[in-house]
Amino acid sequence: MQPPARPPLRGGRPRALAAAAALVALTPISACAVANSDDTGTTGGGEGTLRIVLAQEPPTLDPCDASLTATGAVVRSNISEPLIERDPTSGELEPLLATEWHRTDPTTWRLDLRSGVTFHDGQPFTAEDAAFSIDRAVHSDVACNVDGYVFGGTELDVQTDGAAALTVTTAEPDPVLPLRLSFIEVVPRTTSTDAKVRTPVGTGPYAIDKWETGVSIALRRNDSYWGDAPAYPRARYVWRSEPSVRAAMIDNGEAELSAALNPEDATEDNSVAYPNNETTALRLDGTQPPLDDIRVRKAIGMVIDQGAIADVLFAGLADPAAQLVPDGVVGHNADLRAAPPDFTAARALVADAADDGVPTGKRISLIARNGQFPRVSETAEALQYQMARLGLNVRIQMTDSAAHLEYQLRPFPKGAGPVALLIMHGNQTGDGAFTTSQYLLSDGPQSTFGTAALDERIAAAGALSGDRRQDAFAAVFAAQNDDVAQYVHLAHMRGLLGRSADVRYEPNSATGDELRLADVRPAHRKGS
Amino acid sequence: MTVPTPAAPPSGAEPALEVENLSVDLNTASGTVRAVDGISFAVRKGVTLALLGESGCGKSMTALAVAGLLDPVAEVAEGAVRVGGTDVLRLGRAERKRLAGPVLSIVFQDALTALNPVQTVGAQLGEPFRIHQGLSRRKAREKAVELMRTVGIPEPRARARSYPHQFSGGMRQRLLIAMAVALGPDVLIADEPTTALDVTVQAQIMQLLADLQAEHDMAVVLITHDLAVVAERADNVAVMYAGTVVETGPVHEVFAAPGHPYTRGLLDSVPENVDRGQRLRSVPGSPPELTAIPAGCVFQARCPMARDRCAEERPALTPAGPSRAAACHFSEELASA
Amino acid sequence: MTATPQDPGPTAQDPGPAPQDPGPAPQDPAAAPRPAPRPARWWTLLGGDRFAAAAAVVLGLVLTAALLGPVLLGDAAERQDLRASLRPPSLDHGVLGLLGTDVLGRSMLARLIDAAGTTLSVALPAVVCSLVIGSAIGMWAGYHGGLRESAAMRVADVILSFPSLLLAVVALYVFTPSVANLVLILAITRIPVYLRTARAEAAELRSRLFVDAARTFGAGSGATIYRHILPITLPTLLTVATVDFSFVMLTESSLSFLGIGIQPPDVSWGLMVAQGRQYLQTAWWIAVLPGVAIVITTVSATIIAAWARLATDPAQRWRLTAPRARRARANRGETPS
Amino acid sequence: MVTFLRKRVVSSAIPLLFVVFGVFCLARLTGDPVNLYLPLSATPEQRAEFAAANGLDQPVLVQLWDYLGQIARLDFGESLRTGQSAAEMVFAAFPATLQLAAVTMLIAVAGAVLIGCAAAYRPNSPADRVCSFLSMTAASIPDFWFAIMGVLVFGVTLGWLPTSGVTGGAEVWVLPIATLLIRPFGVLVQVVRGAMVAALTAPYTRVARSKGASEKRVVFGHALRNAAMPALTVAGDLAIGLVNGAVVVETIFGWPGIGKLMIDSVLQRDFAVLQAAVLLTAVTIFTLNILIDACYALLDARVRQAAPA
Repeated sequence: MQPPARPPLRGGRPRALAAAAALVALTPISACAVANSDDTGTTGGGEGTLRIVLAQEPPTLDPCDASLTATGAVVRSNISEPLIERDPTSGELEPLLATEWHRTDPTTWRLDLRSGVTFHDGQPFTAEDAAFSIDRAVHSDVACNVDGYVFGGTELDVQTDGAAALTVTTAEPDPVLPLRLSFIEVVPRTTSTDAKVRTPVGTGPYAIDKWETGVSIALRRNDSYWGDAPAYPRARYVWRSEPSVRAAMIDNGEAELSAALNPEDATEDNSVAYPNNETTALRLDGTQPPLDDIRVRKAIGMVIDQGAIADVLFAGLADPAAQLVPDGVVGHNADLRAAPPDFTAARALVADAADDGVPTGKRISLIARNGQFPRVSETAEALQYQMARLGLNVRIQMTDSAAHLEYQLRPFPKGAGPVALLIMHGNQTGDGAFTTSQYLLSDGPQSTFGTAALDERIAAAGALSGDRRQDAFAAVFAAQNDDVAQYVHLAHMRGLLGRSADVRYEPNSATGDELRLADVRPAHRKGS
Repeated sequence: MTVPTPAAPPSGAEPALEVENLSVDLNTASGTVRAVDGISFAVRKGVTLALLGESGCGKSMTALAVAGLLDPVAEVAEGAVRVGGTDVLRLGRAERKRLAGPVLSIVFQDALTALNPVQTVGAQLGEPFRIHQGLSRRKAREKAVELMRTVGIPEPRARARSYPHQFSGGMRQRLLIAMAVALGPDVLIADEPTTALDVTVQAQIMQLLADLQAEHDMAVVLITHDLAVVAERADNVAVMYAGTVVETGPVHEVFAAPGHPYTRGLLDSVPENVDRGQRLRSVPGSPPELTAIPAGCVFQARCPMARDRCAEERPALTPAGPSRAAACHFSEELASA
Repeated sequence: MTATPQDPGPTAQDPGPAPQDPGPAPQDPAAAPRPAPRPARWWTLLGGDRFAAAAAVVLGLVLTAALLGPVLLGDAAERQDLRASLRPPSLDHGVLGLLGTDVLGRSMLARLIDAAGTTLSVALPAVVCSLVIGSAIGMWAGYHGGLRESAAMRVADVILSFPSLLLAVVALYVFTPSVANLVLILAITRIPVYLRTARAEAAELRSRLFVDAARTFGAGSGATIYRHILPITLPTLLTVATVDFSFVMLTESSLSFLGIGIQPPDVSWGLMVAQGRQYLQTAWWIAVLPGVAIVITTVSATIIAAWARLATDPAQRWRLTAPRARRARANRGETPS
Repeated sequence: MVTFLRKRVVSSAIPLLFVVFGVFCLARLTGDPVNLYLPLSATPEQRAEFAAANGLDQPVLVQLWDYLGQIARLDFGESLRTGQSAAEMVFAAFPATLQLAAVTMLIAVAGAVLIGCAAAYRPNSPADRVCSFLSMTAASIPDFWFAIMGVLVFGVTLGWLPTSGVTGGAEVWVLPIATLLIRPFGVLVQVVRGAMVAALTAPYTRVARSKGASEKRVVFGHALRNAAMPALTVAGDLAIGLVNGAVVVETIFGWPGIGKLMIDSVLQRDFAVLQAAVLLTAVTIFTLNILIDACYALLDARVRQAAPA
């Protein structure tokens, strides 16, 4: 992710040489100290340190990449903060670094900013910083992940209005601009616009103390924080990709909080379940026979036993789904419920299609990603087995993220044949527009096909607000099930947060993306 | 055929090596079998005794039993091995090791595998001095060079730094002999010392052994299957068959008038003992499996003279004259034939 | 005078108990002129070694399962029943429920049998391919030496330097994932092992006399390698191959752990262990049973390989007899025939 | 010896180029990193821009040529994932793996020599049978299974050891090394045992005994040196496997080594890091091979005198 100016890190070569020399010199004698290890005691914590174990090391800590799961868990609301935040439970927007916002005309929003806030490096937070942060995320060369994620191609113009106010102008009217802005983390205007920063500065309750590559990230409390001081003076992140090891670390008192545990390892003492807003579904490629026949697609939907999959494979940590968004997201249709499987009817549909010359025996690739969610390969096997009972020829293909993305995103790979892609969609924004534009539009980036009728409904719904917006998107989801059937929904998932008995913390639907350390308190008996 | 006269040395009353009723058992998949069955012989200093027999008759196993080098699957079942009057079988391991080299030594066949391929010959030849005399590496090396000169290795100082594979077969056998006689043992067992060598080299090696025997006044047990070597180099002979000694005596007497049909058969198979134009005879058949040793005479299956008695009763090794003995019911009949 | 006809030739080996081995199998080749008294009865030897016999039975069962499993099982290994998820091993649910069920309610017993076939169809071809290719190149390189040897060795270095997981990712995500691709990768990554072993042995043999002799008689290099180098190198290579057999199974399992091994719905023991690891605390049988299957199969293969190596090597065969060491001693001459 | 080393170092240059070439091409076969690094909703223009910025739009041969030029200047590029210098990341991760592998091999070799010799001294005795059986079992246990069992038993149930991580004293080394050790140890015990059985029954051993050499001298002075050759070959292969394959251990225990870095960069299509990591391990493996061959020559005169390969 380099800017076009090619050599951005001009110290690379001498450092590499020095490292090589050091390596040669050290290897034989340093057999008792791992490189990068520090000496902060056996569990690496110490009194007053909150220890969190993630599933993987964050690739960067740049706040503009905070929509990456591992990065967000560390950065969001801990190191840097957005102007506005969305309450994950109520779905309402709450003030943070902006105290107030309103629409001054259809394309312009004005935000009043909080005063008396300083960055970790002592600089005061001003409107210039806020404008800079938006500009950096959307316009700079840093290739910010958040840019495409929430702004797509939206044109923005940001102006400061004194030190404590900001106006944002969009080319088209944008009713959910404040929601979009809630994804932008504020950084000081001195932050690089050429490259991502490794140790970002923010206004959050914690500041980065030390990032030992491959080993840990240590945070310390920001004592000049504008809000309530967090309970723990220090925090330390480590990462283990094996869920059982993460669970073992909670059990063994080596960590207080852990990302995603597996149901098998979870006990009441070491974990707590929470709805993580993720929904699993099977996306059927409606452009390829036999999946181009709606009877075949609907038959698949009828034969899949969502209830059993949710109960057995997801260990009850899921609810059968009938749409892509869970309750709490604008557009969720409470009337859509997963029906129990109906093998006979499904079989009849497929037979019908076969009679009409649909090549139902053609091989369908069922593609899933390793590590997508716990027991993903078992889930794929269950789906394959259930689809095979219909007489469909289904072959499982497990992939890694990169290969899965090839199938997930337009342009789709050529010559792949009919594909049933196991997807997991998490709508972090709380609004059905994000889901529908991605997954349901005929030319949506993650949609294989659609209908003109549905496209129109989606466009119309996007311009509405309030209850009408809710009803319109709910109708869109119902229409997908009745008229399009691109998706066979599996379940609304719940995550498992590893939590030791030493801390108090209630996860919410945003916990997977942002883990607010300031909300973590020691349990009544003081943590050891 | 010249036979050296067994010159009894002054201390001759006491044999240097005396083996009495030695039996060795082998543990096999199908049970324990007796590979060496109650054999006895004695050698005095300066005298060479040949243990003669086909391969598999137990002669090498006898040598290993005497030297205390049996593999774990074999064990001495009974008997005594007296070296200078002491029964070494009753000695502890450490005491026995103290004798190995200065008192009792052994030369193996196939010198290529008997020499350690990854050590210089100098180090290997010096080892006995380091073990038994506690010499330093350097002094042991000096001794090794001296030994190499004694056994006729040219340029010994330079070649002491060489490895076994850099020597010819004859030279390697010389090295092995040098190693065995390094500490001037009283008893030297030579196990087929010339088998792997060509004829001219064989003669040189045998001569070297004879010279060293004279020099150190050693008792030599020469294990061989080669009648010619026995005839030329040994004073006494013990003929072995299927784990037993079937005949003993001075070489010239035994060869002149064998007292056992097996000895007779062996001698008849040698070309020089056969008239021109006559077919070479060999002993028909093969020795019995050790698991299937018959109840009576061990040789009965191949014996031209076998009778009913042979199947029932095993002949004991009975004296026939002052220095001879044979294990045949009909040895007198054979001698008179 | 020359040696008697029955005597060992000049290349006779170790005079220890080996050639005198009275085991029921044919005697040592030194006694070759003798007609072999009995045909080779390897099963007797096998029966004599309880460990080897048990190992042979285990391997036989695994092979039978792999070959006949699909026929006998029908779709039992695929049949899912989410209501029967994670049943522990018990006698309550018929034969198929004997070893419990996995999370999808499939019979563990049926899956283990089904997986035996896949596991072997990955491990065996991978081992055989790498063995054949690696040994051929290695012996060729070692026999010729020089530039060809250097080139082959550097090729081996290059292969060794490639992370096998990169190859696995390429094969899985670029080409269609299949057992054949996995075999190919495992075979390629294991070639250097055989290449290096075969080269070392061939280079050593190259210098030995008999190869020189074969060469001067005008034999082509291929023929010489086949006739003179291969037979001597083979035992070592086969031993390496047996050790590799377990390595290949474990690598396949590790690749499954990283998500790049055998892909469901195909199932191998390695994949079962990898998938079952998450149930170690709640449903031990899912990961432990296939793990045990891997362990006992590879241990059996190793035992059989060690046994076969001894049994086919006359100089070593007597070792097979050791465990029966202290049997009741047979009396002299009374061992049943 | 010096000529030998010089020759070997020089003759390793071309194979190393092959490694670079091979990894470069194989890596690009695994697909395009662009999707991974841009948000799902990025526009085609954004994707094209990203590809151009990272040189991924060029034909592979052009990319390779550029890369070779970079390497010649000792510039290994930057990580797509972290933006750090690839060389820096690789050099930071490598010592952790090297230390782990070195300690493991030391223990494996020392332990295998002791146990292998003891087992071979009385072949087929009950003790030997037990040793052989345990070592064979050890060599066939899946490492990740062993690792997770170790974490559950020693970390959680007994609480004797930390479950994972690198911070702390000697105790953090126990489980990773035990996991890494189990297979090499099992294999080496068998190899040493086999070689020692052969060496202890070789005629030269009998000769050494006939000189009155003590059993210690026979075993360690005569037999072991002969048995060292096959053991060294296998130990070398195992060590190479460790340098190249500590992935599982590093993944489970969060050990910041090169194996983990490599699998991550494969899965993340982080080509610069992958290439640098493979190149560094290749150099290490080549060096290791040269050292092993040098050891052969030191151990055995026959090798020394034959023309070195």
